[in-house]
Amino acid sequence: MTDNILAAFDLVLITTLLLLAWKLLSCEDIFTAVVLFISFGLLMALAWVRMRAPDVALAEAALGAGLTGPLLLAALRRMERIRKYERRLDLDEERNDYKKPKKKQAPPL
Amino acid sequence: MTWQGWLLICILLSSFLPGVIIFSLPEDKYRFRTSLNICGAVIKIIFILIMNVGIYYGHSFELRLPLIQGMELILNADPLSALFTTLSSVLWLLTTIYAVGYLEDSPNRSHFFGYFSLCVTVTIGIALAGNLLTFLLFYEMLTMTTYPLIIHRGTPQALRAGRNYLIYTMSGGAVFLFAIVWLQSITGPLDFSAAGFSPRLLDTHRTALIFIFILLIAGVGVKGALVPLHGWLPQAMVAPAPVSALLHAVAVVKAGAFGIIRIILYVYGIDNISSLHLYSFLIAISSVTIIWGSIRALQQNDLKRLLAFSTVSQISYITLGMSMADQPLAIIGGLVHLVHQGLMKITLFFCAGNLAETLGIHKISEMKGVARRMPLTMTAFTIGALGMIGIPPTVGFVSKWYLGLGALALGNWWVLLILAVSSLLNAGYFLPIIITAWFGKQEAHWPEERRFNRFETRLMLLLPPLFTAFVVIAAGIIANAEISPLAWVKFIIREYGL
Amino acid sequence: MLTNNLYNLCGLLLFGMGLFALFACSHLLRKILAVNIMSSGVFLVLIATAYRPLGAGEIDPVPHAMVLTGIVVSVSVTALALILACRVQETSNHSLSQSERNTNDGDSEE
Amino acid sequence: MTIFNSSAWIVAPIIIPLIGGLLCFLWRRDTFFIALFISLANLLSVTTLLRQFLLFGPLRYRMGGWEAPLGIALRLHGPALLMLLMTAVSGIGITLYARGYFSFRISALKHNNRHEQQERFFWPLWLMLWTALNALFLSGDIFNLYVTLELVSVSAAALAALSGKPASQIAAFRYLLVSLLGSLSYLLGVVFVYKTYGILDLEMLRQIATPGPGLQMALTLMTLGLLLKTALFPLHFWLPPAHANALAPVSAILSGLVVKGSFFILFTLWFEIFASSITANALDLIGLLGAGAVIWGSLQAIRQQRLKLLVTYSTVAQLGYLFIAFPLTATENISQEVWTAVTFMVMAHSFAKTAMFMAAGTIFLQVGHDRIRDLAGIRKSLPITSFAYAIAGVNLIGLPPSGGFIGKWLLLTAALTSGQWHWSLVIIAGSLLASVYVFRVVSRLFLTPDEAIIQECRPHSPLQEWPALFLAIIALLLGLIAPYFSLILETTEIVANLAPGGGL
Amino acid sequence: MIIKSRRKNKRRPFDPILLLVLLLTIGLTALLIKANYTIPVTSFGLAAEVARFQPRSGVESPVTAVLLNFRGYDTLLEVMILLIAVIGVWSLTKAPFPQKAVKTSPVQLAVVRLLAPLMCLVAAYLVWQGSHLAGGAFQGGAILGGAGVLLLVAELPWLRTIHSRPLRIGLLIGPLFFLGVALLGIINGRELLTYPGKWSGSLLLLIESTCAVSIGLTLASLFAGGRPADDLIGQTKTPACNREQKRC
Repeated sequence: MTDNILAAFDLVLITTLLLLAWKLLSCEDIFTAVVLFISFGLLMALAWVRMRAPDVALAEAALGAGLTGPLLLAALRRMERIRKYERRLDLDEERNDYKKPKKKQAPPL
Repeated sequence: MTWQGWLLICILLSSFLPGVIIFSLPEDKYRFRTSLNICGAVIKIIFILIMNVGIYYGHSFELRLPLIQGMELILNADPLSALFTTLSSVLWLLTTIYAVGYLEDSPNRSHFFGYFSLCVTVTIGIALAGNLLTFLLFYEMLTMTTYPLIIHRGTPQALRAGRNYLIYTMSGGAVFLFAIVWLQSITGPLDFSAAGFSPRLLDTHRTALIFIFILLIAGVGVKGALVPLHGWLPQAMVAPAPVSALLHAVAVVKAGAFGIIRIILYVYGIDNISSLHLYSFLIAISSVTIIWGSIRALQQNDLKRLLAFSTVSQISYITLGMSMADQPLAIIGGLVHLVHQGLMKITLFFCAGNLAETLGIHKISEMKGVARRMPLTMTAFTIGALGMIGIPPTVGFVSKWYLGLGALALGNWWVLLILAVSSLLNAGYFLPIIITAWFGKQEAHWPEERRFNRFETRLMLLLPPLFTAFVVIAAGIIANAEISPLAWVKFIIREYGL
Repeated sequence: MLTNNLYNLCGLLLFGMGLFALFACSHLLRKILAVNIMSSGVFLVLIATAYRPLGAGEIDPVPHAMVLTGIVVSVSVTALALILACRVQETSNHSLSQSERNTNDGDSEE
Repeated sequence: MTIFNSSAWIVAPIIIPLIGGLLCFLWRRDTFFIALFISLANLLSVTTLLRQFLLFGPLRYRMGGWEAPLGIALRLHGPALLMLLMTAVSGIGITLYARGYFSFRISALKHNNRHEQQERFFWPLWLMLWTALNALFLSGDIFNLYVTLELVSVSAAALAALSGKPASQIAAFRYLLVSLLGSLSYLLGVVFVYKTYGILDLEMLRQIATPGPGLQMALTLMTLGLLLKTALFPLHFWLPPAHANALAPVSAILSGLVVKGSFFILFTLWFEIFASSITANALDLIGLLGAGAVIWGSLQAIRQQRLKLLVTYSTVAQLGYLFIAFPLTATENISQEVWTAVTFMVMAHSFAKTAMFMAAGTIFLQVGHDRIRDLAGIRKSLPITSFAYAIAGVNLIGLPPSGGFIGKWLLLTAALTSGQWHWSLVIIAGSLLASVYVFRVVSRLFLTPDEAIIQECRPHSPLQEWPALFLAIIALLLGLIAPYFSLILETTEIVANLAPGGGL
Repeated sequence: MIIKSRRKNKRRPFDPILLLVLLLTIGLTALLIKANYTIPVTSFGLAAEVARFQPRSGVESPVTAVLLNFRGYDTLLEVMILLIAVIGVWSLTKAPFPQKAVKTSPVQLAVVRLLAPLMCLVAAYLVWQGSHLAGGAFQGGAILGGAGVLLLVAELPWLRTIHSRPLRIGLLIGPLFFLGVALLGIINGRELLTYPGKWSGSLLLLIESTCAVSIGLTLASLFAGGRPADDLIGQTKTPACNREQKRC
């Protein structure tokens, strides 16, 4: 009986994990993706608990979701903020590098 | 390490160290640089003489540096190396003196003389190499050190010549490397002292060995200017005259010819080549080269280009001698021509350089009556040219004589015919020059005349060709004496076991 | 054994998904997310392999320690990558929008 | 009685740069002298290690005193020792050069704050990277290898981004992601190994590894990951921008040392640990990719207009040679030679490429650009640098007596004795192409200068020029000290296992 | 050029390259799954080994024993990775604190005041608990880092004035202590990372605490996203701006 419940739980957990991952990788909005990623991390923590790995679960909750989430959000905010005063245009190690078009440096792939 | 080993190292260092020091000297240290150069050359000659005496009295000069399984660097001086080292070092001394005079006041001399010294070091290294790996080492280094000399003037023409030189020699080097590795994967490590690998291998690897031989000859033939591979040589004439002299008489072309000798006599061995039926191949190549070079020389108006094609033709006499290697007389002819050609050709280049430097003459058509303006130079030139044609008592006659004797002994009429035709062709392009120079009438002003008091040109430019011209005759006259090149070559043949 | 396999499967699928997204997406943040998903997948496979049901014996703690190490590593790398991505965004002169279409960061993984 | 037992020397190459890195981060003043001291101390410890190795043979060290399946073992065998030596010597050169480079930029250019900042962060990152590389070479545990790989990637990516220009940051970002992807792929491979054998120690794995689906998958994954990190064609796409846009000392580090790390792991795994499960087809495939790298990389290098990019693409090409060695190991009795060849090529390339990037960096700083077209006659004002470049180039072409030549010679011998012709042709073609791209630059550098073009630029300090020449000459003379290396390689039990009865 | 084509590709429904990548990844995943199921299930891993040596490790929790003792070397290097990440982040940019002080809302402030100390407590508890139950330096450090993040989010003005040197010392305290203890083993004539038997438990706890502090600081610094304001005194922005104008 408990086995069946556990199996059902496993299935639900796995499906959710996969769906979340799919969603967060394919959704249009990057903010949503980040939020989904945080919830994905929390679910992973759940999965670790299920796998009888409490240490990992704690670390995942604290690090994976608790810290990576804010990191991502902060980065997102930084990316969206256009801070002109901080934009670096003293671009180069080289004195006159900015005279040349930048794109040429990218080699053909 | 024995004193013999140290001597070998000293021989190499005596020009290497001056070279390195010269690189770091500022341009204006003219005196120090010159004295360093000449001291190095003299010391080198002294060392080499000591070595020669040692070799004559049966000391063995060997130095081994094992690298890794199957790879060993060997310096080994046998009579043949002694011949080549002596030739190179003596001619180098003369060329250095000449170059000091020639390049007076031109820019970048420290650079030039640095490479000059390195170049001769490497040539001596080629002469002393005791196995194919060592030979390859110096052979590739020769490319590296001569390239800057060829492009020394920095003109677009020089650059193009340099690029072609690199293309030819690097490809040749790659082919050579490939062939060496292939050969050693069949025969195992090979020393020159073994004088040929075991004939038993012929049964199992016949085709491969034939292929390898062709590749090896092609590899060294690039520097030795065998005919389909000679394209770089006439172009390289844009370099200053001392460099041309160096390329033709002392280092590059000679190194190629020397490589051919090494491969035939010491890597494959006479018997192996004859059982692989490779002599006819060699005869064909050398005959074609001799004739083609002479024909091309006939068509030239530019003096240096003419000399270049004449080198192509003349250097192949050495190959021709090797291609009749089952007859000792022919080998003697080929080997002795290594020295004789060097002496004659360097005389001619010195003289051509003098004409260009003093009067601005580059073309044959501008040479009318030049002998009256520069009699000494033209005397030297005439002696060299007559030697090339093979008129006694010059050294050129001696070489051809032995080659002819060898061909006769073999009953090879074909070769005799080639010799005769090429002598005729040589006469065909040299005699007109001599005649115009001596009996022609000066029609216009010299293109770029410079006057030097007392002599017709700078003393340092004049003495070297006179000396070599003197040797061209002297060595021919005393050919049968104990200390002539011919005697030494006979010594080589005795030591080789023929 | 079924549970192990189930989670293993999930881990591998996550790995594959992340891998594809890493190549397919062009937004830098999304790439970072994709890598994180991939690493989660790998960790899941590792932990799932070590899993034993209650009463079926000791659980091997070594994979747990390995995953802990891995998580810390991936957090540090993520942080560095994020800052780099920010710098790239700041220095490249492009309007910043949430939609992936507008990012022109010159980053492609082919 | 000594205060610590002598086997502790094996951790010295890890601990010493690590302490240095931490101190450089903490102190901020006189960081160069810390770094110099650390690099000398590191060289000393590696030399001591070398002595011990020659006395006692391969060493094994139990971290924390725990035996292998539980604890982590370090192991020192011939190739690892040579890699340590290589890193130690190159490292000293790089440290000296970096000082010259930064001090020139700080003094000569505006915005010196930015350069000061770069130097300030360069030292701790570089020393950490050094730690990571040494740890990688010594590691004897596949999971520990993963950790060291990550350590290398993170510090290398941070270094690559140091220059601060956008191109370098994009490249560094991509570099970081690619390394991460490689590491993850490797980690998944480790997971499969652990699944199959329940063991992480390399020595024990070597004893029990048998061909099977798990191992095959693991090997595939690890190989993919490591190939990505080593930038084997066609997975090299990330390398040129990352290496070309970084600061010159960083490029030297990345090209000279970092790629060798992942290659070292790959080679160890393939030919030492899991040699039994390698199929001939896999070897051929890798060899084919290597040949592709040689040809493609060389052609790209020939096409480049900028010096640094040219040097970078030549890295791609030169890495190809290392992979051509793979199929040559298929014949039993020559695999030792191939090992030796590969070690030589790795070392020679490391020294030469480091020198080359240093020279390119100096030229860049002094002339203000690195367009090959306009570099005519630089020899006049930067003679030492030009010579360094030329000598390094001789190495890349593989002319004797350079280390590259020894490597090529051995590879050619192996190819011809084992009857695998095609590889020898690629090797020859590769050196010809290499001579084209090397001489394209060298002939310009050594042209008689046109007075109009050349401005009088004097290097700021000897540190900018001499380290490059020093390393280039080492690379050139590597061939002459070959016997010592083969001595080291032959005291390796692994090699002895590979080629029974081998030996000089 | 590549970018352009990529953008075009983005709009098109069928991108051949993407399709190829898709197929490749699907193939790889399928292979992986297949291999995963064909691997024979062996008796697993090092559990027995760990259980056997655990009493000598000085801690009760097996994971902590592996992490800090049996495979302590991995952990040592891992701590270094965190540190390198911080150095890398610092080398890239300065911490982006807004120029003007933002007024933090009182509610937020209250939450922070309440939560931050609490989190520190939790962290301490986790570290202590690590020796016998789940928890340890990383988890504790993460919670500490979370507290730091909370402070940073609240944008308290004094955060901006944090100096570089004390911060660096804080960042290094854990790694240095760990390294010091590791070297203790060598000084005692044993291997690196060998703990003296009697004190290993307390030493491990000490390592964990110091590392937790450093890890917390590290994570908070990573979140802050740059070096402290005083890290490079005198860096002005004017030249950059001038350049920008010139360029435009």
